[in-house]
Amino acid sequence: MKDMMTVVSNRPIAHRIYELVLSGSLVQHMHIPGQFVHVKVGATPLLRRPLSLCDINQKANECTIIYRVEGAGTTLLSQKARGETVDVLGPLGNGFSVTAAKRGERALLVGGGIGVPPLFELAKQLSQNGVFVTTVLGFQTKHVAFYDEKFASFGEMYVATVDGSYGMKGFVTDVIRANDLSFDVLYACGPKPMLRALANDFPHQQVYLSLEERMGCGIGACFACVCRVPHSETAYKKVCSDGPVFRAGEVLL
Amino acid sequence: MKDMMTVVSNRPIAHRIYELVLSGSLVQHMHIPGQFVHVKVGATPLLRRPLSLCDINQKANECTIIYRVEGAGTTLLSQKARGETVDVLGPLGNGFSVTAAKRGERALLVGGGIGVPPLFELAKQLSQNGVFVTTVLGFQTKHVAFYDEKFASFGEMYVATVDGSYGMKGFVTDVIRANDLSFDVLYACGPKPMLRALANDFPHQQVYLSLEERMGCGIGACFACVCRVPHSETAYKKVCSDGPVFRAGEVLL
Amino acid sequence: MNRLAVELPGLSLKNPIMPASGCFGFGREYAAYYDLSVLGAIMIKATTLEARFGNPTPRVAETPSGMLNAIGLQNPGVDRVIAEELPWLAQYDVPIIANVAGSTMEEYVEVAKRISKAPNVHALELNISCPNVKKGGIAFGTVPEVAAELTRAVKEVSDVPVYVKLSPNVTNIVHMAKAIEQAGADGLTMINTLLGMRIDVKTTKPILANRTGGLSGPAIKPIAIRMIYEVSQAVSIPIIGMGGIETAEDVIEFFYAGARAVAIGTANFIDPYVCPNIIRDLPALLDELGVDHISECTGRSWNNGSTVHCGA
Amino acid sequence: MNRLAVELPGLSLKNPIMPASGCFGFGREYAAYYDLSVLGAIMIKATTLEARFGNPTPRVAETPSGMLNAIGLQNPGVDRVIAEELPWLAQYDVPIIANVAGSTMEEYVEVAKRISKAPNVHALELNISCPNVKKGGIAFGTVPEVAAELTRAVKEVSDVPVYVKLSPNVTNIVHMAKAIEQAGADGLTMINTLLGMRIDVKTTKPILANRTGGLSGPAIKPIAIRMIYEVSQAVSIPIIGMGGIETAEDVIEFFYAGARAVAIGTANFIDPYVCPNIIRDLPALLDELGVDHISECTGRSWNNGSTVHCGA
Ligand SMILES: Cc1cc2nc3c(=O)[nH]c(=O)nc-3n(C[C@H](O)[C@H](O)[C@H](O)COP(=O)(O)OP(=O)(O)OC[C@H]3O[C@@H](n4cnc5c(N)ncnc54)[C@H](O)[C@@H]3O)c2cc1C
Ligand SMILES: Cc1cc2nc3c(=O)[nH]c(=O)nc-3n(C[C@H](O)[C@H](O)[C@H](O)COP(=O)(O)OP(=O)(O)OC[C@H]3O[C@@H](n4cnc5c(N)ncnc54)[C@H](O)[C@@H]3O)c2cc1C
Ligand SMILES: Cc1cc2nc3c(=O)[nH]c(=O)nc-3n(C[C@H](O)[C@H](O)[C@H](O)COP(=O)(O)O)c2cc1C
Ligand SMILES: Cc1cc2nc3c(=O)[nH]c(=O)nc-3n(C[C@H](O)[C@H](O)[C@H](O)COP(=O)(O)O)c2cc1C
Ligand code: FES
Ligand code: FES
Repeated sequence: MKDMMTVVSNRPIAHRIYELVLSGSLVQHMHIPGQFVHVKVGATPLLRRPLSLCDINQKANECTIIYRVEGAGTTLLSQKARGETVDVLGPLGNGFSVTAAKRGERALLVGGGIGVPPLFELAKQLSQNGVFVTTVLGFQTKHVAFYDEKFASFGEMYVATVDGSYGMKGFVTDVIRANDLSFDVLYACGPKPMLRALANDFPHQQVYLSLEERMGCGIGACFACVCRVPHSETAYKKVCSDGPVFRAGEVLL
Repeated sequence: MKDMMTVVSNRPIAHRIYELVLSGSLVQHMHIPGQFVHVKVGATPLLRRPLSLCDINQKANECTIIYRVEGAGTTLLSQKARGETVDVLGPLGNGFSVTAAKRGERALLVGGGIGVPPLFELAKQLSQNGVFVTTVLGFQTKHVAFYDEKFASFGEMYVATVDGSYGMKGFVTDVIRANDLSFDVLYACGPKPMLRALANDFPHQQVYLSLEERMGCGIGACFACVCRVPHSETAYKKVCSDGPVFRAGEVLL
Repeated sequence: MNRLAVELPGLSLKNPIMPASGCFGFGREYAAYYDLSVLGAIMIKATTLEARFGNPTPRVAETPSGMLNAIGLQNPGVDRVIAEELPWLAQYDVPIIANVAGSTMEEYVEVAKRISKAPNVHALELNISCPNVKKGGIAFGTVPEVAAELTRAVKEVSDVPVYVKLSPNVTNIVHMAKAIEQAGADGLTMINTLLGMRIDVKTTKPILANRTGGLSGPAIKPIAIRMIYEVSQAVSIPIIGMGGIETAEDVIEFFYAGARAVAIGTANFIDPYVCPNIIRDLPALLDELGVDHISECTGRSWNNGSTVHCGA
Repeated sequence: MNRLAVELPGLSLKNPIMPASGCFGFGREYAAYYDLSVLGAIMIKATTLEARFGNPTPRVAETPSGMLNAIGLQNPGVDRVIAEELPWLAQYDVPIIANVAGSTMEEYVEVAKRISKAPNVHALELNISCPNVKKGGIAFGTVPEVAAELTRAVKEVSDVPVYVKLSPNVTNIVHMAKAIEQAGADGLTMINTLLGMRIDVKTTKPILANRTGGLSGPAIKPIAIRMIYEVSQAVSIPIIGMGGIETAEDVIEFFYAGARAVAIGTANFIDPYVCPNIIRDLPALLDELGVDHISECTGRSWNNGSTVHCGA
């Protein structure tokens, strides 16, 4: 599905991190945390930009996206004012399996940097289902941290920063070890080294990982975003349509 | 000179014709009717667009441009709202010789279609100098006509439309003939066939013609906009920097 | 009268709009967006003899008004395409043009032989931009004799007309086209991508894992138009044009240059509805231009003089 | 230490930024905007033996992220350039690279001989994209032997180092570059424009009076980067890179690909201050990248493996 959505608000919430609220009927099709939208920001740049759904509000017909200003596309996006429109294709991809964690079970949500946003809608839905949510957020430094308080409202919340300016100094895996965090299901989104470390640390548990890859179409047609599958020379999965969320072990990281 | 100018207003005044008022310190350098500005409308399209100065208001620090929505550049320009900025290079080129017409003399101003705008500032300055201004405006049809009343405030004003829907049916040259309009200096801007007809009809009088040509740089460096000069194989004038206004006979039309 | 219907060797098209090879997979993904039967034809993804995984990622990089890709011929191999993809596509009323690729002439021939027998494959498109592993990796499509030899060999085994897809990375596209025409090609498709590269200023590394890739999108449109203009006046076989088409106006520009049908690649990624939208927009545009039938547009800007340009 | 200073044959540049030939006239117009002495060098407009008027207008057309030009070598002829333009430029502390063009080898040689004696001309740039009227109009720059012969002939008469400007409209840019290096060129400049065309949908006519023209601007940047990347690893003479540069980041991308200096063409039309702005921005960018001297950037992304791409 493709539609023009209207900017409700678009504001910085941390250094170079923006929170964008969009409104439009497309929201009625958005249900699954970890899905993403493919956004055409303007006449230029040419390609769409994949951005995860961070919060879905069906009642208000609004969804929230959090993005970091990186290059041409996100810079332009950051200049969009209330009332302007953006061209949105989505929701796309296979998101997190919310039902993998049952009522009364413990879910550990691990987000690194700009991988944090999709975990928010996930935390919301898990909480609603009576799952106990613990969150570990990793950032480079304090002034790029965001949504920590929002996650704290769902349960325990830990922060790690690389420079120690906020929370524990180190990586999310250090936090998990130091606090001996255990879980029934682990959900993670963030840089590949983080995902690899988590998959290695918990080889026998249910682990869901959300991947990133440069995309062309975003819908499975161009084969830009493939990743390899274990034990095969030619088998593959597409991050855009088979993912972005995979079970650990399902694809090679 | 190059500067960001701010949109004061931008509104349709006839079918696909917009009146854009810009404000900025660049206005202090704008003096001569027939000069143009070279406008970069946004990140795309790549090239600047040449647009004539239509009205210069030094006191208010504002200038007016009238443009017809043609292609990508002018379409984008038409979407600019109050408060937005456009990147303006200018004023450029050599405009109309206002002093060619002396106090008490008669100037005939002939504009065709989107060639009308630069005549407005010219009419204003001539009037201020005590020159009697007669205007002949030619349009395709009634609903693309504009600024007719404004010109009428300076003196006699005639309109010709190709389909006869407004004013006399025919061309500006028909109006001039029918009304036996005479003048000391003729100033014209419009499509080449119109300019050619005027140059032919008044070979022995002072005639100033403003030309159009596709431009690269707009400042004389790229040689995109040259026109030939009589009696030479290699001599040339550049529309952007030697013109856009030339004496009839100075260049080959 | 269908103002958009076009007849080409092997192809009775209800309209001249088709997705370009590699930009539409085997159609499954776009079928979720619209009924594929509205399309004039579908050029399916390049098929090789064996399944291939293709290149490591990143496989795409953005450029001003364009993109680079280095997918690397990922495909399930000809037999699975015949067994799984083509039968699935057969539910739609749309002719298939099968894009054939390989690393050796033998591979092309074998793929062509097999895939040309599939009932809904109405034509082949030879992707000769591939490097010839037996000739030091020089692309088949850059040496006229090699391209001609390949064309002849494929023609011999193909049950359907053969279109050859020209690479723009050549000094003289007209020489290539003529050699291929003389070798018996039924038509040409052009242009494939231009070789390009981007480097990440932060990492100092090329953005594509493969380093170089193929440039497509609006950026290459003027090059495609120029080449089609030149080739269409030098050969008498039909041309399916492509390279940066986004709108119905672009389609007409390609027809004026000499194309008889067009394919749309990169634009599908930007708007999955681009093909049906163009098909929808064309009749009104023909009205505006005062043209009864789109075929009348082919070659309207032809001119017999030759052009000369000096980069200055 | 001047972090931007670069040494090239014949050229001691205070910085590696220079306007590209044909995009800066003979400097007069831009001198109204800034002091030309800030520039590393100036590549002046192509000069032929006799004065030329060039092509009819329209001479430019816009394309997605690019433009086509068909100026047609308009210039006042070498003697007037020497008598009027070069002495005027001598008031600035900036070395001049004279762009030499012609329709025959003899013309190139004669222009080179004369203009290389001008005191502020520190190097020549041979514009070999011009059609050779004695060889059926085939451009000098598309046949390695012809380009090499021309290079040798010009080297023989030139008082200053000779850079040869490569045309990108060739199948194998590395072959061209090597042939020209072997013929004794002191350096290469690349790339010239790609041949392109646009057609006006309303009129059915090509927009350029000359029909085809040269494509420049950001659209061609990925092609320039790819070619410089390939050539710089195959030859040992220095390369001045160009093609779509707009920002300091673009400059670094060209250096990483293998350029030792760069020229800026089309971007001057969009922002007359682009060259001084880039010169201003470079030091901060070098800081960000942790680079002391810009020369260290040359070839940072080189990799010995050869690349292969299949348009798919
Ligand atoms: C499934 C998915 C979900 C994502 N969700 C978010 C999110 O919620 N918030 C957020 O800030 N970022 C997210 N990203 C990353 C985001 O897509 C990029 O930061 C963004 O595309 C950069 O665009 P740009 O124009 O600013 O940068 P540029 O560097 O100018 O982009 C150039 C090209 O590279 C691509 N690109 C650059 N970085 C990335 C990247 N990390 N991943 C994929 N493509 C990239 C762009 O899409 C574009 O095609 C997500 C990526 C994926 C694949
Ligand atoms: C000195 C001068 C003064 C002008 N003054 C005015 C004015 O006051 N009001 C007005 O409406 N128009 C004026 N024009 C014409 C105006 O520049 C074009 O209509 C405009 O550039 C079209 O841009 P576009 O992107 O809408 O059209 P497109 O067709 O998309 O433009 C594509 C390219 O062609 C060029 N182009 C297209 N038409 C023309 C044209 N007629 N003249 C020059 N270049 C053209 C554009 O600049 C651009 O580079 C003037 C032109 C010149 C040369
Ligand atoms: C991601 C991608 C994959 C492609 N794969 C193929 C392919 O498999 N076979 C082929 O002949 N061309 C392939 N092409 C080239 C296109 O079919 C087309 O010729 C080219 O992209 C120009 O058209 P466009 O500018 O509309 O994309 C591919 C292009 C892209 C962008
Ligand atoms: C209007 C124009 C005129 C040009 N004239 C010349 C020329 O006289 N000689 C030459 O070697 N190159 C000429 N070029 C090519 C440029 O020098 C440069 O190689 C090319 O435009 C690519 O750089 P760019 O993308 O930065 O413009 C010209 C380019 C343009 C746009
Ligand atoms: S982005 Fe095209 S297949 Fe995933
Ligand atoms: S537009 Fe460049 S010289 Fe006139």
